[in-house]
Amino acid sequence: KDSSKPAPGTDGEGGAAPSNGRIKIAVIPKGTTHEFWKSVHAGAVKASREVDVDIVWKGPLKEDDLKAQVDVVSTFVAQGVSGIVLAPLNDTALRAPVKQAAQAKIPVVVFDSDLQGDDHVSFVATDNVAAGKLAGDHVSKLLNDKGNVVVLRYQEGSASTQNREKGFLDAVKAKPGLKVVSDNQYGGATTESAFAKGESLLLAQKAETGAVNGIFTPNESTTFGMLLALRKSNMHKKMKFVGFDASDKLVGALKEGDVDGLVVQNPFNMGYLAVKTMADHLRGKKVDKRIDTGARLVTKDNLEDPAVKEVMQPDLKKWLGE
Amino acid sequence: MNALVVSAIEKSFGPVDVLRGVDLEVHGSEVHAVLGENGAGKSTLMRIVLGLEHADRGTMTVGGKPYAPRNPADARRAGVVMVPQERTLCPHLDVIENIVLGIEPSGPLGVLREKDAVAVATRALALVAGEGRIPIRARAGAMSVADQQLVEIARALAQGGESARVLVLDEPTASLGKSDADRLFERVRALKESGLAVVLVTHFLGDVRDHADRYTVLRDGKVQGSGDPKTAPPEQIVHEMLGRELESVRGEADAAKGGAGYRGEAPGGGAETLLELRTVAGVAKPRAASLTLKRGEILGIAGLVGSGRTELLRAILGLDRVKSGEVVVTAPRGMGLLSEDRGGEGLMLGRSIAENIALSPRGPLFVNPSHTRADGARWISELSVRSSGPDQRVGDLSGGNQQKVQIARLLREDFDVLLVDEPTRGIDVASKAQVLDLLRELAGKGKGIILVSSQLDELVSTCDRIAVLRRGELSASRPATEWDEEKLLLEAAS
Amino acid sequence: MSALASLRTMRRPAWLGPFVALLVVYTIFAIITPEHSFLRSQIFLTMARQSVVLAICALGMTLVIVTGGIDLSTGSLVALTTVVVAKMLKGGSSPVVAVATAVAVATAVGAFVGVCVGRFRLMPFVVTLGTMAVLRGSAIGLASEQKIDCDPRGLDHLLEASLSAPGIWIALALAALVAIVLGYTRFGRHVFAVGSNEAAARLCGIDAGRVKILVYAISSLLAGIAGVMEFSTLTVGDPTDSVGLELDVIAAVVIGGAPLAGGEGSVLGSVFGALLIIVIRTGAVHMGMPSWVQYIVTGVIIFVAVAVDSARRRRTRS
Amino acid sequence: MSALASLRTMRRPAWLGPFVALLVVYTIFAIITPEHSFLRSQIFLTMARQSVVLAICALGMTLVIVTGGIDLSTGSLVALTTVVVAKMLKGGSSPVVAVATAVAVATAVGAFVGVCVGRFRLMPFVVTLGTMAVLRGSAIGLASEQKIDCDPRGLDHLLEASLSAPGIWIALALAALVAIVLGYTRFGRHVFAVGSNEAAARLCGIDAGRVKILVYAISSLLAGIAGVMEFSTLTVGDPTDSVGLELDVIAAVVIGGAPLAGGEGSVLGSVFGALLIIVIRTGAVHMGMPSWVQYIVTGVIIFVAVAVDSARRRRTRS
Ligand SMILES: Nc1ncnc2c1ncn2[C@@H]1O[C@H](COP(=O)(O)OP(=O)(O)OP(=O)(O)O)[C@@H](O)[C@H]1O
Ligand SMILES: Nc1ncnc2c1ncn2[C@@H]1O[C@H](COP(=O)(O)OP(=O)(O)OP(=O)(O)O)[C@@H](O)[C@H]1O
Ligand SMILES: [Mg+2]
Ligand SMILES: [Mg+2]
Repeated sequence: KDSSKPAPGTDGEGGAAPSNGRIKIAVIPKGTTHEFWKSVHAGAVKASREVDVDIVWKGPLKEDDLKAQVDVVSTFVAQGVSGIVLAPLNDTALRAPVKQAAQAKIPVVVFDSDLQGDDHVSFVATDNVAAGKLAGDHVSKLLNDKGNVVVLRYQEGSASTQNREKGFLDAVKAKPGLKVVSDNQYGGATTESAFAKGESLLLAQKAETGAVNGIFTPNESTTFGMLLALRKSNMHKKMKFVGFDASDKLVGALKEGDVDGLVVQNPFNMGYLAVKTMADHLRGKKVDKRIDTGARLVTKDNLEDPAVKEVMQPDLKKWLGE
Repeated sequence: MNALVVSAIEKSFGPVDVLRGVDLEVHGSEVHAVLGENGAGKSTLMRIVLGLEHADRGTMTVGGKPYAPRNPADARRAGVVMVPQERTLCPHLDVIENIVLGIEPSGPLGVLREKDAVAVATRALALVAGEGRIPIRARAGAMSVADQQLVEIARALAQGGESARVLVLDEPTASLGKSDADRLFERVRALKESGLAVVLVTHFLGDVRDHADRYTVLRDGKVQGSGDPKTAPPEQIVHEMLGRELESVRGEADAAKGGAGYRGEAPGGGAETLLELRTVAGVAKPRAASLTLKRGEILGIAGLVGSGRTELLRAILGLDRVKSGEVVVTAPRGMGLLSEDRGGEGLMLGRSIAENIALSPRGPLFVNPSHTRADGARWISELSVRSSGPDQRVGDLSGGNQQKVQIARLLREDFDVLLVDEPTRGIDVASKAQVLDLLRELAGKGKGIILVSSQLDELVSTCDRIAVLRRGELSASRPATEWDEEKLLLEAAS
Repeated sequence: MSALASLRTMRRPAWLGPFVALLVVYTIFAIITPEHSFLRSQIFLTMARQSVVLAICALGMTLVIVTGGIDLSTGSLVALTTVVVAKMLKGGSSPVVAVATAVAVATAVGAFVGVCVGRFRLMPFVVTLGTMAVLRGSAIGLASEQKIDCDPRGLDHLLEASLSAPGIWIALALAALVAIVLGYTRFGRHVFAVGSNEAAARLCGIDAGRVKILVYAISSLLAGIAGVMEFSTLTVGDPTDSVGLELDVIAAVVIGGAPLAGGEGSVLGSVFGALLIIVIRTGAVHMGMPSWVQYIVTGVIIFVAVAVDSARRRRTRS
Repeated sequence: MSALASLRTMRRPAWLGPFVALLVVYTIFAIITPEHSFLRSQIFLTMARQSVVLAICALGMTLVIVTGGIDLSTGSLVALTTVVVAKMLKGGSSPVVAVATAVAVATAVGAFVGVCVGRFRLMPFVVTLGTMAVLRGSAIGLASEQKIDCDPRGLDHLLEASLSAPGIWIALALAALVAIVLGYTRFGRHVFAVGSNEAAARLCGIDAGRVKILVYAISSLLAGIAGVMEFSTLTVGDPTDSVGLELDVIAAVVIGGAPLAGGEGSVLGSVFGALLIIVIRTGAVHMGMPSWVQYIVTGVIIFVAVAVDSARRRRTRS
């Protein structure tokens, strides 16, 4: 498979290509190896087939590397693609390259995280603060509004996860019975670093004595790392654990009851809508400035709902050809 | 029977033809001296014999069998071992570990047998250095050059073991004192009598006369002559080496007679004092050294190996810490040191001749590489450094030519006081005479020179005054006319 | 007199410095953590478990650094190993086959690096810099840019914070083995000789190229085993795992008293170095220090450990 | 005859290898990209812009590596500089004051490292490993674990993909300056001498400690300037920026023909090394290669560049 080639099935069909060649859209995620981005990719491919455009999928070389992303954007601008769909790693730093794109008459649709300024055409994303609040309310409910809560943050300076952390903390702090005993530790970019941090954090907070009642983690790698830490130290099921994002392992853990809830976004839809919006714009249709893709809380109980199922297990194979 | 036969060996490094068809036959039970100017190709030939380099053409046999070593391990299996010219010990390993390197006695799975190693190594050490002369657990890197040299000879003997046929010694006595050298030659005689063939590369014609059975002279990569050193007159050997007469310069041959030695023009009491030491003591050595050095004089320092001569020079220059006493420098143009360890701290082996000569803490802020190169070329011709030009890497020069580069650097700096440590170590007779004359000439121009040398004849013939260093204590200096070699040796060893 | 002299020339063991540093840092943390909770045995076991990957990698890196080399590909190799194990398990292989294959792949990579360094005399820093990129790319490609999810089939029990988990004992056994090889065999002696003065080693008939090939192969084999341990922890094959691990490993070895110039080093020192790094890391989380303070503390302690060690050396020498 | 001999013995300039590698790689990309779009001038300018930070850091690293040292703190220092600039701008300072302060801070850090390496003779690898952690922590702490958002007040125009942006010219001027310092001044001589044989340099009366202090200070000053350029690109102060940049920088210098053992190196070579890395990176994006292919290509090219260079060297010598 080769995810970077123009999406299969787009060649030779239809004659809708504009006179100056086919529409080519660069899609730039924040990284490529999290399952979240896989789903986005699948959604983008689906849209590209539906609206008959070519897409190039290209993340920064290193996961979550701001400078690398700036460079990727400017390289596409220099190359002269038809449009750019971007999940900015920072709401300010990508302003300059996006402005550059605008000057070169290359429209930009921003998705996943917001970007300041108004050089972009549309913003397609989840409301992260609200999503974090969803997790906070669920933890409060599970703990009956009292107990000690721990947050293992993701990474310094990452806006979307910081919004989720903020939403969670706002919700929890609204309940006087809930106490946040640690919220200054960062799990870092990989599962392994999140795991080591989580393990040490649990020990430091004497979680095995029941001193911790609730845990929140704001993305897939921290959630999985924390899950491993809980399992390895035999503390799973002893406290309420709500994470963010989904993967096979996390869904499995949800079924087993090791995780009590996952806030999931709809990455497939996000990728789909972002590319579709861009294509619409390029073809002269009017598009909305803000498009919400929604987030929902998944628990053991609603796991089998068809709506949830579709969000949780989009058919990646069909779109990515794996 | 011929132990080692080398025929028609050719070797070039890039454009430089180093060996141009060399033939050499070494019999069992003989000491065969290989002589020649610096850069004649002696070391290169020996490295080929040991499998460290590979000849472009030519063949060799050992004990009658064809011999083409790919590496030193092959050579050792054929019974050929060598003490190379440059120091090659592992500085982090101790004496024992260095001696048994590559032949470590070991049991199953390569587990070391420490006791056997100690036995093998101490036996070899005792042969070259006598019992207890060298601490067997000292790290090689922390030992003096002389001690390292002895360890290396011991290593060659140990490596050869019982099956050794050929022992190559490339300038083994260049950094040894007289007693160590004597013991070494005693050893060499015993080995020879037991049937070994010894190839001795040296610049000491006296040693050749006393200890070698035959000699072969190399010049410009070709054999120029051979014979019996006991009957061949030294003038003839020198002529074969140089291709010209050694007239104006004093060779080793007549320097020993004290013939052209410089005498009696020591500067008067009125000459300007350049340097004064007042009971200077270093961390270990020297312990109490006082001396004065005046413009235009050469002060010789004699002493046995390990007496602290090098430390004294380093203390004067401020390279080692001075614990007590005072070094008063009144020389307006400062002091420079010629190191005895040219590879270790004397030269930048990886850089060009010109850059080495130009190395200086002073000078204009901006430098011009082409001037540097021109300057280098001038010094190369001035001191007749055998090289392919000022851009050649110093590491690719022969030992003697490296020494000349080091001297050129000092001369270029135009210091008032020169501290020279073993300036003639490893250089050929002609260059040696040239260097000593140069020192004399510099003194004549008003420099002050402190000359450290293990060659007592050199001291007697070159210096104005000589002081003796004995276990860190410096005697008062006396005019050179009052010394001769025996007196110096007696004083140093007493 | 001679006894005294021999005492003075006796070499101070190289691991003493890092050992003292470890003790001091541990004691400080034990004192300042609230209720001395740092002394709990569970903490101890957790730190032991966390050290396993770092320490096993440090064993191999010690050999490499003693020869005067360096290996920047360790982190990528560990990640690749987790991917290979996961991929094989997912493909239905038995855990034994999966582990054996992954370790064999790692060893082959090391042998390749060794040939480049030992036979073709390429600079180890550059060779392994290139290898690092190639291995990272291979891991990501092999895993199709994703974590590989699979049933760990018991491999997850290899390494746990418990005395009964084999991982910690395997690490100890490997450390003992490498220490014996380095200190008491001909091969070990040759490793030191090559690092100390390669020309001298060659002159004595040692095949320096062969020594290096073996050293890099062993080092990568150990990294492969560390990768299996990492998989045991993660239970997934993670191609983005262990980015920058090599710097921690090198830091451990250097703190352990092995200069990068080669010729010196001790297995015990490196193990203490690895433990020191983990103690600092765990202690910092334990104290609830913000992450930026953790960075600073780690940096300062690396610094102080080496400064003190260097001061001690200088004192001993003069 | 003598002219011919001198031609043959004339040393091949060290930058020739990386230059040829750069040409070859560029040509390959130009040929295989669809519609040869790699030849567009805009791409050229974009690559020039992207190279600026790497190249400026490589200038300083060249000095450090020529002295036989290494500096692992470059990435952290660049990140810290962006944070300092952003913080000062946010606090209301003028751009000139902000830049001056940030560069001064960087230089001071370098001088400190230089004192540790030059005066206290600590190993540069370890000193800068510690510094790397401390600086990263300081950057995160200073930025309160956030990216610092501020009005760039024109600093964002410093570096753009246009011929009128001063950034590219500043980089070129700095390269020329450092090349002159290294090749045509007494200080440059001393830098080579210290790296080639420190004992010899000391013996000649060169204050090797002072040379190193200056070298690390200059190198960090340049990293500071690179950090300002990075800020100009990012327009925010990012404490997590440039993780691992130092490895790219070292790779550039080593590809540029400077062995880590010191004593050799050329500014031009390092600049070509930096350009090569950027061309590979841009070309890969251009070709739409997935990131794992990009990793592998980068690794292989590092590898080939150095293997070819080494083969050439060996041929020249014999
Ligand atoms: N690796 C090399 N590359 C280039 N030239 C070399 C190399 N090794 C030796 N040479 C050259 O070969 C010539 C012979 O050197 P060699 O060391 O054999 O001389 P030598 O007779 O031992 O001199 P000395 O008495 O000074 O030790 C010298 O001119 C030297 O510059
Ligand atoms: N770094 C060192 N550590 C310990 N001992 C040393 C060190 N350097 C030298 N020595 C010892 O100090 C003694 C004096 O050595 P030094 O080389 O100064 O003697 P020397 O009189 O100059 O003789 P030569 O120059 O002929 O070797 C030697 O016996 C040596 O063992
Ligand atoms: Mg020689
Ligand atoms: Mg001496």
